[in-house]
Amino acid sequence: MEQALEILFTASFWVAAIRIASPLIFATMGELICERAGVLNLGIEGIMTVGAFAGWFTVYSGGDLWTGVAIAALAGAMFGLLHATLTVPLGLSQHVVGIGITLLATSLTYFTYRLALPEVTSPPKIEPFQPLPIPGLSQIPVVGEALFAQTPLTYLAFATVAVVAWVLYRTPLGLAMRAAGENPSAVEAQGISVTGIRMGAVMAGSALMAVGGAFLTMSAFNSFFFEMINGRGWICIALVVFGSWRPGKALLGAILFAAFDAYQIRLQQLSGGVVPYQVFLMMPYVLSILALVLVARRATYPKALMIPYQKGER
Amino acid sequence: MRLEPKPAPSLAATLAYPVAAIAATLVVASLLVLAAGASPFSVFYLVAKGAAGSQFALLETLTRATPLIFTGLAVAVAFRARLWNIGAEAQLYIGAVVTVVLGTGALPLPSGLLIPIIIVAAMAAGALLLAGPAVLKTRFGVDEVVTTLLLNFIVLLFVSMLLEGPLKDPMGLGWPQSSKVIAEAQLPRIIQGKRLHYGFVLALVAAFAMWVVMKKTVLGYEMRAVGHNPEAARFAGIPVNRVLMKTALLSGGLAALAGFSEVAGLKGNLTLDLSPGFGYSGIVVAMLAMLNPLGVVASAIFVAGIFVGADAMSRAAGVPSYIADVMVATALLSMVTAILFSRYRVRWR
Amino acid sequence: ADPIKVAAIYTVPVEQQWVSRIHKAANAAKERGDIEYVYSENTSNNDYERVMREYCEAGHKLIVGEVFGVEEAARTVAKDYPEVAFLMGSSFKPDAAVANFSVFDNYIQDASYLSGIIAGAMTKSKNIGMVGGYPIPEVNRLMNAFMAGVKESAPDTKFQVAFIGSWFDPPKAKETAFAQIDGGADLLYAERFGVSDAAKERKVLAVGNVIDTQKDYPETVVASALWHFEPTLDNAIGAVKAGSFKADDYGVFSFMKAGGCSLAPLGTFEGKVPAEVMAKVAEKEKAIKDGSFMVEINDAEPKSS
Amino acid sequence: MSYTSPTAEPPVLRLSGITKRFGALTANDAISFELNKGEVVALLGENGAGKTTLMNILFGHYVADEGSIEAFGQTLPPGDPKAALAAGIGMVHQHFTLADNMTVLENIALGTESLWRPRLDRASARTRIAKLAADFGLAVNPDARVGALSVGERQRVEILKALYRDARVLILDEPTAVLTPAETEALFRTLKMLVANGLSIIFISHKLGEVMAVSDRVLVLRSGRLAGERATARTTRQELAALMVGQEVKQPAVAPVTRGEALFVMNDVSTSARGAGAALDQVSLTLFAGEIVGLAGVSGNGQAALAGLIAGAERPVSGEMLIAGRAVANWSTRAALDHGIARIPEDRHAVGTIGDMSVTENVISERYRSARFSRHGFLDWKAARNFAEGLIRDYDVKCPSPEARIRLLSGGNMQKLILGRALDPDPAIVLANQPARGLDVGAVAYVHGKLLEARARGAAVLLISEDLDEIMALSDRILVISKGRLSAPSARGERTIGEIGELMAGHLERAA
Ligand SMILES: Nc1ncnc2c1ncn2[C@@H]1O[C@H](COP(=O)(O)OP(=O)(O)OP(=O)(O)O)[C@@H](O)[C@H]1O
Ligand SMILES: Nc1ncnc2c1ncn2[C@@H]1O[C@H](COP(=O)(O)OP(=O)(O)OP(=O)(O)O)[C@@H](O)[C@H]1O
Ligand SMILES: [Mg+2]
Ligand SMILES: [Mg+2]
Repeated sequence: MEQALEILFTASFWVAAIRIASPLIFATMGELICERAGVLNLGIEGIMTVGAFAGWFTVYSGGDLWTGVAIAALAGAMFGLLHATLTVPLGLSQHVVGIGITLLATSLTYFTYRLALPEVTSPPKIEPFQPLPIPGLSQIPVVGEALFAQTPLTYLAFATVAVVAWVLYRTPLGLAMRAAGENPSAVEAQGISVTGIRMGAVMAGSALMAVGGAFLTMSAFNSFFFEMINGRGWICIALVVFGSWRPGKALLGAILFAAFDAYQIRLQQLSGGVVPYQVFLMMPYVLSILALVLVARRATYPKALMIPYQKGER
Repeated sequence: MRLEPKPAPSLAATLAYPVAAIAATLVVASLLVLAAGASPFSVFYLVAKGAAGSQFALLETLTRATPLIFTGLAVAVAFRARLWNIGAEAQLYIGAVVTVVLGTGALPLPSGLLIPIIIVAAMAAGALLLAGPAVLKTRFGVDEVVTTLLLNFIVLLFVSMLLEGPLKDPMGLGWPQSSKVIAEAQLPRIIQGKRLHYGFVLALVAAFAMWVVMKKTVLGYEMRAVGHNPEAARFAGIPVNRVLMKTALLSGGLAALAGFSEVAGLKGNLTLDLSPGFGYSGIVVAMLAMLNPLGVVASAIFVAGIFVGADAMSRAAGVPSYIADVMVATALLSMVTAILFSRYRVRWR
Repeated sequence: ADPIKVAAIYTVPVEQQWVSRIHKAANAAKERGDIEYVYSENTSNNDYERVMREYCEAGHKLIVGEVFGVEEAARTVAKDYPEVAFLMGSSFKPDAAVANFSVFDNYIQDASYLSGIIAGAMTKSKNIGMVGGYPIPEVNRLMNAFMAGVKESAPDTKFQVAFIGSWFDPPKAKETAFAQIDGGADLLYAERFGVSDAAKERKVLAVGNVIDTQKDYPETVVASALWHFEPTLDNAIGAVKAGSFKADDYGVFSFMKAGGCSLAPLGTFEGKVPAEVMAKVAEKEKAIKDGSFMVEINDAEPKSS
Repeated sequence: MSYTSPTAEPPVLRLSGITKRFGALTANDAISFELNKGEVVALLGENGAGKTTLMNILFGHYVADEGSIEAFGQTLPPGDPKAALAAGIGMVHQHFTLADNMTVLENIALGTESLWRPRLDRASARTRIAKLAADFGLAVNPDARVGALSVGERQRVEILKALYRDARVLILDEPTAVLTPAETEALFRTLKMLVANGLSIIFISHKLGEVMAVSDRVLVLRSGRLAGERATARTTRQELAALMVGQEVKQPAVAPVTRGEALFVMNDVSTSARGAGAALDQVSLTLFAGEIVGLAGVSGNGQAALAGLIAGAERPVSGEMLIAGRAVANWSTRAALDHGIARIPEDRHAVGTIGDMSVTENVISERYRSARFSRHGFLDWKAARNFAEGLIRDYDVKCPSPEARIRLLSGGNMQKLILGRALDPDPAIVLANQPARGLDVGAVAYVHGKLLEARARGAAVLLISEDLDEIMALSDRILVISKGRLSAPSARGERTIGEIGELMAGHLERAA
């Protein structure tokens, strides 16, 4: 029993939690931006797949790591553009388009992968991002190791949260985005194009999702596998709700979820095989639902979420 | 840019747009085939042949459409009341679990009794599974998109646990699969030796029944009212929470039927890969049908046909089989766009 | 003679270790000109029967694949196409009633056992981590043989066993492996992609499985139990050519005796494994090959100790 | 002050031949007019005459099919609110365009700075808002969440939005429909100050008294066409009404009716506090057959709670409610209906109707379970359609067909349907919450006539309204609600408007 508690005080546990959280943070911020502007983006799982492949393949083909990240973001933005074109000016169902994009992005990625690498039996590897301890800070016990001895992409993830929060709450653009998610006619009446804001948000959000995917192939691991996103995108949708559509809370949610995950892995080793391993794998999901029940009452969701806006509609 | 409803869409336009959507899909597929270094010219022929070019192909399409009809109905019913059930996948698996629990010999009854019992029990289990998120929504305000989505993971892990534990087939040599259901619990095949089974007929019956419910009954009316404006519905004396609850039960039950039909009609037993995402595809099928239960049948057959045809085409043309899903996705997106354009006109100012 | 038309149907992409060995053997046979080879990957069990029939209709003479989960449907197809030969990965035994349907499986417990002997000698903490996808017989069997081998050279070794519930989530496998290293393991049994990477990063050792990854992890992978599908496939091709294909259990062609599995060359670890351990390995290998020693086939789910 | 006489300068706005069609309907038909500097022009017209449509075209929300607009001599590009704003046109929409979950400041500042600036300058925005608020008597707290504001405050925010952008032309679409008399007064004071500062104003209203009071000129729309133009000083209410409807509007006469038994009794009822409005605090009220009771009060003083309670949407936490002498149990909207209470809700869009469902589906929404419309769980669509057609005929509702989505109907026609739905089963008790809000003079007279008919039939009617004229005209007894408490009743004609105003301001004891 005390062993189970001790885990919580080890640095390696927190290092793992932050590492597991990093891709979720990117994608959660991406989804949050979309939803804040009023668009539910169910394409997230597919867009992460695209990002994972595009980033990795860029580096595999000789590009450097940051170029890979940029290409991943670009690829994500392109699928975001498709999503936005269909859901914003055309106002098609966000559910259908989202799931369609996930299917399209995933299968197109696999198809491309197979064309690009027809004869591999073991996926090729790249030289991924390496941990970059920040001098001084990384020496702080537990916290330093967890937060300041990660790869540059993890730092970027945290920086993303700060930037998203700043943009949303401190800039005119963020104001317009939030308003587009609350009451698009208020945005229109102030002379801003709702279509422009929403499309921009979906593209930017999708770019972030793709970087989240790229984290898996370029930082957490070093090669691309089919199905490797493995539901992480769907988790991010839950994290946005859990975070009440706020960047800070969503970050907390991502870390919490990742901590559950890191914890269940470690508990699994302690259980001596008595408890079925599935019980541990379920833990993060079950706890997420419980956490949602606790926060749901207070959450104020964007009022215009999932409601397409048509100018001149009665 | 804005959209303006067309006063009365002509029949020609109504037909032209879907045709254009299919053409667009074929163009995309041809480009991909070309990229793969194969000849794109016979793509259309190969897809059509694979989907409906023979009795075998046609029956395969209908076989694959069967679970999609059930999950499509489940989603259509739920979405009508704006209950965003993204968890048809989980409900499908629960239906399958109940089918093997009751159908593997626990109840030694004749077919005529056993199958109805299993159907009712499977539907009840699926219904209960969605009742959870529905209660969380109505009583605690928890977003059901998220709870139903998360339940998909939980249920799949739960099924995995059962298949490696109590439901594991003792004759399965350790493979995580359930025993086979007894003959009395199996749905017969419609044509001997072919895969199409009476689950398909059940799906048609369910679709018709749902059409009646939505169009003709008090419940259908209540569901639409709650979906369009819950506040006004509550004010008019419609028991909103109760309607949402009934909707959840109906929707969960329908999705569970997909699991029952796959096990009892097609597979015979339960494995962890019973469904290649039928629950998620159900959303697509339902929306393509604009939530109309009869339309669900057509759109399920359409989606299944594209997949089966494209899959066969990939083998015949010698290109990676992932093209099948690309085509389904392209067909879906271009079809919803086409439907839009057949009803609205784009004005550029 | 004309090359035989062979079609393979895999339920996972060809990168998956298990399938990659079949794919490799088929490609080799194709290179030799023995066969024409096409395949469908990532075919869900739902579509499996349809794809089998499509290939049969298309005139393929030998169908290779894996029918775990669709055993009965696959045999029905075989009955419908008696002139086509089926060589399928299966947990079941061949059935004389379906004379054109043979089975195989990755019975490489011999090699796993030998790799275990080396592992037992190389772990200093006497604590070994094992990360698997799902506890299916094909996985359990090798883990159990490996554990038996470890006990041979280090009887009091502790095992940490974890399953990640996915075939394709290397980041997750890697995290799990990290957790096991945190838990004291200094040697990992790499059933999944990702495990060796964790070992490499933390500078502990790993033992490979099914495929040889020594080149990718020269400092990390001590030994690997390799599966060679060539004997299985080549025998089947021969039988089809000779017209003598019948319901057989090709599982034995994965045994060490038949050349179906082997211990990978130690590579960079040549000379780093104590000589007396290697002597023991050689001795066991000989005993296995001459039939005087049988590695136990145990398909039960391995548990942490 | 640079006030100049209205005609001395070129017009600030010129609309030429504006035509707008929605399908077969021509909402605006070749409308042309000019607006001069420092002028208040009132736009009058029946519900659905096309007033809002015209203003939406002017502001760039809609694109006209024909015609053009010039502002300060420059032609406005069609369909571009940004250009309209830049040209100095500000608009206060009939349905407010505010984001409820954001603050006043955020709503005002939205879109006023370049989107690409790295920082929103809140401090200077706050200073500017404070100054504008002080200059024009538009007090609001810039950090308040808009959702928590009263309707009057929201309107001030809307006006501030326009002034913040230096609007030279202000369009107000039915600004007074939802205001209390005091708030209306304040608005008019503000408008005077604006005009004095050289702004031009287009003012839409159904209330002829207001039009006469504030405007310099009146434009009347009828069925999308400009039916007349008058200088306010040289016209009369009667003439305007006739121009609007095409005939004279007769206010229904209030015939004497003898009051019957007590149908609905509340004894010391309190409710729990919810939302913005006050809760009821030990309220006692009796409604008698054959009587209209008028409830006056400044909005937010408990009207919503009282209406919710009677409608069944809310439950009492203490006290008792008796209907026809019997205490009610399990109070709910359904129970209220079953007890014969007809409800005309305050918000016909959000609560009264289900916009995306058809007229037929809407008119049966309260009674679909009755034997008339359903049997064994199956709906009788034929009966429903007949019912809808009957209501459309009897209540003179203008709508394309019973199958049309009710969203497409004008406010007045929607209200008529709600009235028909509520009054058709001859209810014993009628709850009419702001029944004439936003309706044109003809429709108002119609609604009032129907309420009086119900009274004559022996129904007990509770009329909740912020329009004191309406209350004074119809009520047999008048009550005033303030901070969740009721004043003592006064009989018809017993108190003056001034006295009632006192009570509304919260001086219950003094006046009682
Ligand atoms: N977007 C639209 N689509 C279809 N019809 C519309 C649309 N907007 C307005 N209409 C119709 O145009 C006509 C004029 O409507 P408008 O809103 O301009 O009337 P109004 O004069 O402002 O009425 P009210 O006094 O009730 O506000 C109505 O019949 C209305 O139903
Ligand atoms: N205005 C209200 N004040 C207090 N509680 C309310 C109010 N409205 C609804 N509730 C509570 O919320 C629950 C759900 O109300 P609603 O009428 O929508 O559901 P229902 O399905 O009709 O349930 P029921 O059968 O209990 O009436 C009710 O059971 C009631 O306890
Ligand atoms: Mg109720
Ligand atoms: Mg209007």
